Amino acid sequence: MKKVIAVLSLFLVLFLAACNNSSGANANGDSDANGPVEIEFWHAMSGPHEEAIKKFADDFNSAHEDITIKPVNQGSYDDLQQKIMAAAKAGNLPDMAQATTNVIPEYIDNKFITSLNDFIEDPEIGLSEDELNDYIEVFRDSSTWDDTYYSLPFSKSTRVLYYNQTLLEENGLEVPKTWDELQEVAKTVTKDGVVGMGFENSYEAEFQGILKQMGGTYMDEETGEPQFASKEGQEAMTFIKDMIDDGIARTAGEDEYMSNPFGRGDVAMYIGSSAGIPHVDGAMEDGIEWSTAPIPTLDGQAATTFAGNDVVIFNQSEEAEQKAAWEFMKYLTSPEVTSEWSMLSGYLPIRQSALDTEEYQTFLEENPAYKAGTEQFDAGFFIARVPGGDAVRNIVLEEMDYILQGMKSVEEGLTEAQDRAKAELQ
Amino acid sequence: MRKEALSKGTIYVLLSLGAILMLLPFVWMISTSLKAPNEVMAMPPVWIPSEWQFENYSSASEAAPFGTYFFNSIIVTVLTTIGELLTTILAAYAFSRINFHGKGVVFAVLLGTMMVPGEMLLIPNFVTVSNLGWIDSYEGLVIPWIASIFSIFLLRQYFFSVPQELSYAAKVDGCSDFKFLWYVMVPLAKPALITIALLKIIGSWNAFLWPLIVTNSQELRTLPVGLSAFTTEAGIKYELLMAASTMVILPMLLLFFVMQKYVISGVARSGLKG
Amino acid sequence: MDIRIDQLSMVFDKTTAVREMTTTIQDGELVSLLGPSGCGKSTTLMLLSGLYKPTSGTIYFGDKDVTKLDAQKRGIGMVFQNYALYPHLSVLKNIMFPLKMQKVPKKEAEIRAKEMADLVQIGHLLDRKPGQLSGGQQQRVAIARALVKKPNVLLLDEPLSNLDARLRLEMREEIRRIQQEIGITAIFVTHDQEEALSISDRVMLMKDGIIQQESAPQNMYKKPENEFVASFLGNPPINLMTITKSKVADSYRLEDMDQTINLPALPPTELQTVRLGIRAEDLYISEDNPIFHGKIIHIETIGRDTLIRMQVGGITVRALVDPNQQLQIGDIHGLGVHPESIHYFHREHGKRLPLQKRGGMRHAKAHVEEHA
Amino acid sequence: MQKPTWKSTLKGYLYLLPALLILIVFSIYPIIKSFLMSFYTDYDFFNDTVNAYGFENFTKLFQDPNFITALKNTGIFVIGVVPLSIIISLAIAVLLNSKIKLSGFFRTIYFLPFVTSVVAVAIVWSWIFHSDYGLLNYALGLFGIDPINWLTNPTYAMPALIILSIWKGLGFNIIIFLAGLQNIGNQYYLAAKVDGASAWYRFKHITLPLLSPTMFFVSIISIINAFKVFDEIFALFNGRPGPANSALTVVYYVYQKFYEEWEFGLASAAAFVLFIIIFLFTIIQLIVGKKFVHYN
Repeated sequence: MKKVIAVLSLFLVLFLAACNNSSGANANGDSDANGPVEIEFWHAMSGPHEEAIKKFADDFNSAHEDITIKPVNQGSYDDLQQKIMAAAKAGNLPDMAQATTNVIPEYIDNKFITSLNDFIEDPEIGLSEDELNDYIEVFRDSSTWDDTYYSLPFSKSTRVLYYNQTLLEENGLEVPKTWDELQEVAKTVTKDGVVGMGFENSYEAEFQGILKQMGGTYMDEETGEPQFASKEGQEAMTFIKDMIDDGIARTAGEDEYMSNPFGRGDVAMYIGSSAGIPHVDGAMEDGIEWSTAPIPTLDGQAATTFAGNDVVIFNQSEEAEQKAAWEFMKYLTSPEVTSEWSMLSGYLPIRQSALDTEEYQTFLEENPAYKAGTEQFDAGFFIARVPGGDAVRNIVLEEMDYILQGMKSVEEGLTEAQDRAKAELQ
Repeated sequence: MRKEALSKGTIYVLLSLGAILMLLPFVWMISTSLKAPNEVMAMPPVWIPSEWQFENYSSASEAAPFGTYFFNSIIVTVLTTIGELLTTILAAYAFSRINFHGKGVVFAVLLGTMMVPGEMLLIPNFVTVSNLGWIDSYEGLVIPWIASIFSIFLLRQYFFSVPQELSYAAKVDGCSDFKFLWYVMVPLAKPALITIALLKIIGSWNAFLWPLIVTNSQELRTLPVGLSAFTTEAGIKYELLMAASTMVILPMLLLFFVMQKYVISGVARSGLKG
Repeated sequence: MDIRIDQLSMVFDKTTAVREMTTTIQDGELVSLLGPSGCGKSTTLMLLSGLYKPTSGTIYFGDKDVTKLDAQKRGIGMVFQNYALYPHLSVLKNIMFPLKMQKVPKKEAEIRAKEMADLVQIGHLLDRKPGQLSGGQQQRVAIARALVKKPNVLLLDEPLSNLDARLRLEMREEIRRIQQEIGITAIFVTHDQEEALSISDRVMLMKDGIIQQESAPQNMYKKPENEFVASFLGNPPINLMTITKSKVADSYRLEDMDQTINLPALPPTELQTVRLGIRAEDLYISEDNPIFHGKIIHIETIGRDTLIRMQVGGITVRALVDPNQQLQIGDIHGLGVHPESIHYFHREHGKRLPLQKRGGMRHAKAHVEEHA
Repeated sequence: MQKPTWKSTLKGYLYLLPALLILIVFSIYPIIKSFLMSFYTDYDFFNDTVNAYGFENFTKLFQDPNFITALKNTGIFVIGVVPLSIIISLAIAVLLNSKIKLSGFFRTIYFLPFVTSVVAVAIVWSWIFHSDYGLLNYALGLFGIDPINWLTNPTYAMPALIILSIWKGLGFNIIIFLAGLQNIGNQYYLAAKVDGASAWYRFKHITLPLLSPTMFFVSIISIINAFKVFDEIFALFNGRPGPANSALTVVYYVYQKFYEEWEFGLASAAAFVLFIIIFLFTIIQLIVGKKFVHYN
């Protein structure tokens, strides 16, 4: 017994000593002088998306002997953001990470991500003018702050309407194209434990889309001032709330993601991210036909938010590592990879040339579910990127929750949210 | 003899009903973990799966690296437990057998800190661990937890019950202080040490908030943290989620069944002493 | 090995437990440290063992100054009052423990431990745990453990006080036997005079941290060097009284009494008042030549003796008398004593005083006065 | 024992060193630091520099409706969990103490949840609470009760949390009560029986008064633990403080401010308020506990 304890305690000491070395290496990707540069890449992709990222990393690694990419799943986007903040403080940031565009201003402020301009303009490893312009403009814009690139677009999605084709056909219904039609369809199919329409738990994207279709503004593009408590905002919110109160719509609730009840056939339609397609595919029970359609319009007005993530490089890494990370970044956003990524994940291709390839077009023909997302480029919009944008999102979600639960009126809740958001952004 | 208020039979019925309610979640968890997807959501509920799907466990392990989580939980639990035992033994010996200046003050200060809720220490400790560069490392998971005032207090009481003459005898027999501690006190305090170790193992295995905030990478997650992240990763597949929960819960249940005497006496003692 | 103690003092917080003690213990001797509780005998033993470090003074083991040496380096064996056996170890392991600490190879240690176990006659109990043994058996294990490493000195701290009367007797003979068989220097702490007197080569009687007398047991009983020694030893306790010179030459009277007493041996003449001590067993009923008369107030038979208590003036005197004598409560008798059984002590410092031989055998008659 | 010398002092601290080092760095220093941090009004976490101190965190805290909600919810939780848990566990402890066979077996079962991971059992319960497919709603359905949205309706989120917490903590209380019951000498019951007291009378006039120190202790411990609830919420509502903040407690608030919003000063201030509340209960325990001592 005592010998065991003695050995174990020795083990404890040695182990901690060993960890001391390895944890440093583990976090920063420090590499031996002669070994390959190890690049840690943090992301928030799970399931089929994570599989795709692993595949890209493997492909890249076998093509680059001197670089090893190590993708690390950090859970949800919120988790990822928290982990990056913690790691930034502890000085063990990864080399690169996925990041939502509304947290990047904070990274810039705290100076821990690298400006990409030097890499882009580098004659050897940079991007040519044509290449750069091949990145779809709206995404390119969302990656620049004061004309400086701090990120490149990577996983960009838009909202699409998922529908249970089998159910609609049984009821002799068409896929709704307007919100009025959607309400009608939802009313008709809501019976026998099925709810017509579904919203994700974080449905502020839908609120923003409807608000925009109604001609309102969520946040002033120039000043970043929140304006969603307007009359239009209240109407948009009331519209969603009424559907839920009437019982023809529900939120994902404890199912976390709409893909779960939709997959079981408990919900006939729902609006979600185009990147949810592979998840829905996985959750779908046998015998249910389904597909996607563009977001319904209001008075002929189409609008949907672009969401999703860019990739950034952290400046705590050594130069060689940053360079290697840049190589992988280029690879991830190359036309070939982005089109494959799109086909595997439901995210949008971020290069014009990728959209135009015959292979991709054929894919869309064969997999119509993936089509709706790409059809909405013109209707897509980004909301203003401001420091604190993430906090504002949480405030809005919180107040919308109060409204939905009937604890506050629509007007109260939105006004409160707007006031709090303003205070947050000051 | 007077008639009792409740007959033995009634007592058994009441206790059994309660016991069923206590056990039900575990039974339901294991039952769900072995079901095929179509039976998971069946209404009325299916209690015994028509076909036992043991592969749910391997599927869960594929969906998230539960093997790694498991390994981390074991490493962290073993290291914190050994660490705490070592620091506790040494400190309890000093407090019970060595006379030194400032002993009373040091002991009083330590006892005083027991009143402070651990939640209050969370933020400064997080900052300290970050400053030490221990975020996302075994050090960060282990080192803050390898000393416990409560354990020192418990063991010190136990050490006091060892007669002073025994230490004299040992010295005459050729023991240094340290050898006496190691060869005599520690074996004698085995019941107390086992209790301390068990409470630590349970606490360490189930710890959540601290591992949640100090780990970044999947490689360093412990089981509870991995489990809580599992829902976001795989959507909700209840059969897999329950399989994963079973993997987290089962080791402690087994340990408890084997060592329950020590666990319960330890809890009772911790309770009575306050 | 002989032990020399020089000017040894031990001061605890406020009390002085040992006061400038100087003595020598011969090689192979068994010395008892005797005294009432709190007299410093246990502290002395602790100082000898090295478990306590003295405030001042020096201890030599042979020629070596061991004063500053820790217990584990002094080469001593020690037996404790509560045996202090390791409860988690078997008897064999207990005995082997000191050898293990000396890093004696396991095989050899086992052989030596078994030999020692045989010596103390517990060879058949080796696999038991101390908790399964009787007190006497535990005592034997403790002795074996103390002796197994062949110490130079054996220290025994009240080793018999936790045993019942019969076992005590048996064990004290046993300890003596073993000590003599090995020929080890042994120091034995006890508060039991009978034990000390029966077992030791020499007794050191202590009080208040000071050795009152050190001598062979019989000598100490027969010739106590001071009043304390006289009063401490002996059961029933010695009769002590204060006597004062009376106006008549060479005659004394009990203090506060006008009655002169008839002493067969006198104290030094220059002292006006002295303390007189006579053991109960040295008194006998004597109507011819009594020192004083008294009235029997109590008679009690202890085994083969009869103990009587007599009222003599204002004091009570105990005497062990011939049980064949017909005595009754209320009788008045004279008590006699042989001159060599009389002890005189100085009234202030209690030191023994020499007897002064009387010229001739002139015994004055004592007059008893009932109401002194 | 001999007086301390410089040598024994050195030795003492040497033995104490490992524990003391850890405790100073991770228990004592943070207490002070946490107190100081609650006055950081402008703190740069990345460089660990403080630009301004002040009381604003506390004024901000009590103006934040979420903190008020957190305080309120914590209070509701405490009131919901503690009395119920004590009544149930006392009843079970008394039954277990009634000299039946299998008492050890039952005790083991009631204690099981205590040794299991809060996160894991909370996830299991979230499955039981599922509004459409959960076991609980199914069972209620058998009695003709409509399904309840336990986890998505703010009215029921707190009851769900309370049910889970009582289930989880029952075993601990039972063990303590059993220990307390076994300390009551049998002579009281015998005497009462001789006097012809009924079982209920004996419970009321012997068990309850003699158990009162234990009851008091269990109450305080339960209250303190209830104030610290976090893991259950995180796991039950999947990383959110319940629908519409209905399960936002003080510790959850601290977590949000600290780890989600990086407001260290505000989070520390909230933690400090929590400390004060818990400290008050500890003091009550110490004072009243002393009074109770002569009971036994």
